Amino acid sequence: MSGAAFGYFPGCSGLGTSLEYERSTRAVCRELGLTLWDIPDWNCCGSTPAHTVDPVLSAALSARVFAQGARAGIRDVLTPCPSCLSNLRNALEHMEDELFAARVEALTERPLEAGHSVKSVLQVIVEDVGLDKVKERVRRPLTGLKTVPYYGCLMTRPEKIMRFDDPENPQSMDLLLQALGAQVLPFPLKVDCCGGSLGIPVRDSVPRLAGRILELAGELGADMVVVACPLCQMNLDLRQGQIRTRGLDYTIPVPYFTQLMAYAFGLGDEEAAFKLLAEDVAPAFSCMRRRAEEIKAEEARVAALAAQKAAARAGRGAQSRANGAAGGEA
Amino acid sequence: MRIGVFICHCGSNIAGTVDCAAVASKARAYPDVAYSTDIMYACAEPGQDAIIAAIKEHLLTGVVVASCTPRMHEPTFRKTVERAGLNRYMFEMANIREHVSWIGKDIEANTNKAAELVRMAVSKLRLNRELKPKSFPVTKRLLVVGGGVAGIQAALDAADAGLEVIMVEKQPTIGGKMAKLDKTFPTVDCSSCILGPRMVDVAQHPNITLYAYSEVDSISGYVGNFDVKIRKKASYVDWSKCTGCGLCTEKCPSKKSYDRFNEGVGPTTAIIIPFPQAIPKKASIEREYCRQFNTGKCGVCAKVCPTGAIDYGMQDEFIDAKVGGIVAATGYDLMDWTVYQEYGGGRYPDVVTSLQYERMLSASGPTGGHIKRPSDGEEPKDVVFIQCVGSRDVSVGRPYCSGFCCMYTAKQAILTKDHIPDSRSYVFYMDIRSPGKGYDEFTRRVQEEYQARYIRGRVSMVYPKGKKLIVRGADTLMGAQVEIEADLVVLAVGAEAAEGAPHLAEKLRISYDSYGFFMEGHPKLRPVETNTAGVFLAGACQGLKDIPSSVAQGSAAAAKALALLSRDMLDSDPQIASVNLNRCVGCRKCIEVCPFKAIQEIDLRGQPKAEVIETVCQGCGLCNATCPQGAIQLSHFTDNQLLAEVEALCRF
Amino acid sequence: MSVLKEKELRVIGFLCNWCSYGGADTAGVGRFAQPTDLRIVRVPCSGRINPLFVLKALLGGADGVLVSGCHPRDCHYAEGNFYARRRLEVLKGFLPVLGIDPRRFEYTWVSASEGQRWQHVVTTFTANIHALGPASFSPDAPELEILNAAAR
Amino acid sequence: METVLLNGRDDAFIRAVEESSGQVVSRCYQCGNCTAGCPMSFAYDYSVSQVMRLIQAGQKDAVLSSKAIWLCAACNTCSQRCPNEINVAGVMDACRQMARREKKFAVRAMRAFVDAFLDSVKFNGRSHEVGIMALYMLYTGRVWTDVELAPKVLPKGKMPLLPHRIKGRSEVAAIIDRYKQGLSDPELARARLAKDAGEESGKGKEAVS
Repeated sequence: MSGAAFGYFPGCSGLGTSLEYERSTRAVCRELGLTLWDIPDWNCCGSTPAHTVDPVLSAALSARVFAQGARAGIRDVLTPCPSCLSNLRNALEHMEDELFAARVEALTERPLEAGHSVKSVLQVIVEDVGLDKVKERVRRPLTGLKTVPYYGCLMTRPEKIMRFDDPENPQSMDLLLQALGAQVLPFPLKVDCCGGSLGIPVRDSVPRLAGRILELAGELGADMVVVACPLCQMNLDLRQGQIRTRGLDYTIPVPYFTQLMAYAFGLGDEEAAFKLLAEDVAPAFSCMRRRAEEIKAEEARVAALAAQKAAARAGRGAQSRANGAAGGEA
Repeated sequence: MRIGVFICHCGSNIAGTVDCAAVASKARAYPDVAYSTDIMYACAEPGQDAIIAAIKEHLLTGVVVASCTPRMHEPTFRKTVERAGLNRYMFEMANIREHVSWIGKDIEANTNKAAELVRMAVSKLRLNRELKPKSFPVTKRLLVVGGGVAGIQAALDAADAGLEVIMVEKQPTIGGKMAKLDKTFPTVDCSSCILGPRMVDVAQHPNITLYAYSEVDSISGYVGNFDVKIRKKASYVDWSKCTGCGLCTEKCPSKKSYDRFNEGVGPTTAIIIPFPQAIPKKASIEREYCRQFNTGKCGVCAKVCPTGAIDYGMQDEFIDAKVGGIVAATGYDLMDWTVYQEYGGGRYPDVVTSLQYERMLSASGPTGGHIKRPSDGEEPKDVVFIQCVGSRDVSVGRPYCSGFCCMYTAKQAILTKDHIPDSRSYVFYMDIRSPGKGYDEFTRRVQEEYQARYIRGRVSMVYPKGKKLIVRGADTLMGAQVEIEADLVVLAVGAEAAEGAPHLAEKLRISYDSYGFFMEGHPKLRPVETNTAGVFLAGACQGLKDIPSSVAQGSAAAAKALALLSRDMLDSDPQIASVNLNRCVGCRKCIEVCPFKAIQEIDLRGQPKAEVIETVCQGCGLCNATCPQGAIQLSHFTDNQLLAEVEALCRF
Repeated sequence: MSVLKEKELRVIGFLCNWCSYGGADTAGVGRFAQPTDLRIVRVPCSGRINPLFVLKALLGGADGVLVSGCHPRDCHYAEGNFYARRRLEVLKGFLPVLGIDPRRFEYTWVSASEGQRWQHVVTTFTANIHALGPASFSPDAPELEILNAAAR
Repeated sequence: METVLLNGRDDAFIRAVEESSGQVVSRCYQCGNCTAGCPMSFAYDYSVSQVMRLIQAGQKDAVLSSKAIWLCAACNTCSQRCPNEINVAGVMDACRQMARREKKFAVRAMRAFVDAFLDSVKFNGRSHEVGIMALYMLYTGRVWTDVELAPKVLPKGKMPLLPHRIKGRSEVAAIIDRYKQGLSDPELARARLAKDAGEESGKGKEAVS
């Protein structure tokens, strides 16, 4: 699937709070041979607030995005942000209904032709590019890094609209991280809600919900919580300090999966952009390196032992008649 | 022809939305109708008497009754006209209840439609001919498929009444699901103490031949004379030599086999005797786990067997049997609950099914009757029971109530307290369904006496945290979200028709519903019969039910089979195909399509012709629709009769 | 036949006794409301249905014909519905030759337990026929005579 | 607690919720799975299943003035796990939209946040976090909201103080304005579709004759 091209919709947070997602996504896509055409003069999809007010308003904002793409000859849209993805998908789905489409057109005043699609960066990498290709590209495997993948609630839900992975126990990021060489711990809260955009109006929500997620990640001994959603990332990383004042007793970095890909692909600091995260990744990486060395030493020990045994067996075979029953196994 | 027409009010069931008098009066204008009236209840004794009186008074030669579905009362009215001296096939029914009055409220449209259905019936009746059944001898032997408690009851009742019985059981032992249970509700008496002796009775009964580890391979024939082929699966142990001593199971080195009988609670060996009270108590080898079969090297069981019963070269064996009737008692299985990813989908060892828990409670089970967490063998203190996992859940395609989970969950909560006095049981339920003798009292006892904490609500999610399982649920009566830190979670997994049930139904030519449960002849009046004569139903295969109901239905099925097989001769259905030899050109097309091999080629003065074997023909009419000459006609459903119905509806 | 003017069209159903007729009964017992247009001819098996019956009905002025049998593999007579499907498939392809809109003929499978499915089938089919409107055939259609001859 | 007079069930309200959400609320059998899984339950006045029950009972006022409908995070956990396949989150959405139309705002902060967000989109064509926060503080008077986060993001360039304005922001503003003028009303759209269909079928008839 190399050489594929998509219209790219970074989403508003890509210009701000998820700058690191944006940079690493572009770098990783380039490395995997995906061409991204920026949708010219794209607008905000309306996010949760527009949807809260009225799905028609939300769909109208999405419809303008698709129309802008269509002007540049773009039909297939790619976005890193699950919230944008959800809005864009919902818009396409709802507009299959004639009446709904007519109501949207009353707002946009330009009709939308059929034939648009939208996918997440994660879905395209896992399903279209394929994990084999990702594996091939790895230069710096993440051996020894203990990760928990956190998908959030929007990536796979609602099932009928997102049509991607298992809505209760998704696997795509698990497999992707394994392809990068990392250890993936089974994480039962991988689709629990982190509080979403309610962090601002309901202050208590994020410490409570994101706190629960971070706490379990810590209990499992993870070095990092790996995410795919800017909103989740903000709640888990940027607000981690707020959560700590409410009882969380450790820190854990929360990078995007694309940042780890950039790192594993051997790309530069600028593109992996770990510096933009609130919580420092350095301790986690030094843990990883220490563990990688332990693993290497262990592997060497096992190999040596196996060689020793093989040699002993060969020797014993030759001497078996002479030695009789003397040979006891080590 | 002089036809009489009777329009039944069925109280207000029909008369409520059909003007019955108007229909009767319209019918008077139909050809050959000599008499027409409306009648309050045609099927009641006064109604039937009125029909007989009218036949005599008006010298009727044919009768149309417009009432309910012929699937209900056609046999009733056929007997009625017979009592008045008419041939039973000089009768037609118009279904103006199920197909008219019950499905629409528009009186004008209903009345018009009812009149037209009567017109169709009259048109067909005008072409009806008198038909006479032939009689044939009956094989006085009963086949019981399935050796659970329902099948055991049916087999013993029939055998006690003197009937020869063949029982076929898929597993290496009979006993079914009941044999896996520790105790039964609402008496909390020991399951194997009640069932065990009945299983022994089956083994020892002179009239019962048991084929365990066997399946019905194929069935042909018809009521009174079914030909059954039974496949005896290779157990790789010669059961005529096996004494059930169990030495082989002790010595078998392959100790990681899946333990089917114990629902996978702990592993077992590749050669097994399912449980100590198994009937027959014989060993069998599970091929997929056996070292001899997988590596070609082992042979331990053959070496230790004192009677030399092990036979690795054994092949499946086929047995042909002739039976007059069949009881299907194939029971149920649990649905695949791993679709519930929110409960771990099978990833968390301490989330178990109710049947697994039953094996843990059982003294003869793999834990010796000690409740232990599968993960670490520790005794759980907080046990959460979740009901309706795969029952009453449209989202997993199981909208029905499994019927017995409320009761066994209550029982398991009681047993939990008995086993671990300082434990706490939590039961998440939606409704408590306990309509049985002593049942509701039982569910009160578990709460009042045994202090089980009943929480009205469903569980959204179960996940491990440290050594505990966090159960996230709701108490809808409090209107609150609740959480429980549990040591063990027991899922009351919903039941479904036994694996392979639809396949057996196809062999038996009986219907099954979309969940694989076999269809009874009539939901109220023919609960153990099927629409295939000679095939009866017992137990959960017909619809989920508990032990007392299964036993009752087992007895009922035996009674029905006995009534059928007590006769020496049966009447054949004369609604079969027959060949007009003048028209037949011997093209053989009918012979090719007949699913029952009921048509043979004969030679008539050097010309090939088709001939119907009357006792074999089932009356489907496939040949009739196939015959290019219209030479072969299905009696009572001839081309002319069906076209007469169509013409009654046509404009031109 | 006297359909109610403006209200009903002529819709004829051929139903096998064991599955679909039972399904229609189940729908009735469940009081699942249905349009009143349909008139049902009961046959032992959908395999009993000669395509000529369907043609006769359509050429005789029926506005729609619905055939319903047991689900595949659930036939009371083992394989009757399988033959029915093959024959009726051919018939559907043949209808346009006679100038009949093939949408006026439909065949489906409904089991005896599927009362709700039957309600859905009848309601949709009747609505489809109403959308097509009354069939336009003259009583002296030459096909009808040929057919009448064939059926005798 | 007040006695609820059940004869007074507001059927029009039930119909409106069902129409707007596309869900059949009578399918809910009150198992409580939605309540059990809802991450925001802790902040609700009525639990999700109680909201569903209130809708079934046609208790319009209680539903539209509840906090719950505003605090739903739209995470879809309830919809995903509903045994009756009800899109519960969609029902909550429908109620919130209805409350907004009826000018019932049980959680003022939510309204302020949504208004701030949409205003930001309207001014710039895109959402601008700093702008949203400023507007939110202005609308709620909660001046110190999340200010402690600023030192973490401002120096990294993750919260540009100036918005990214798009060229077509007047188009976006027009969409929002038209919405506020009520141009997306379903009746208007239905009438227009009927008119179009009329023209179509007119053409069709000519073609046939």
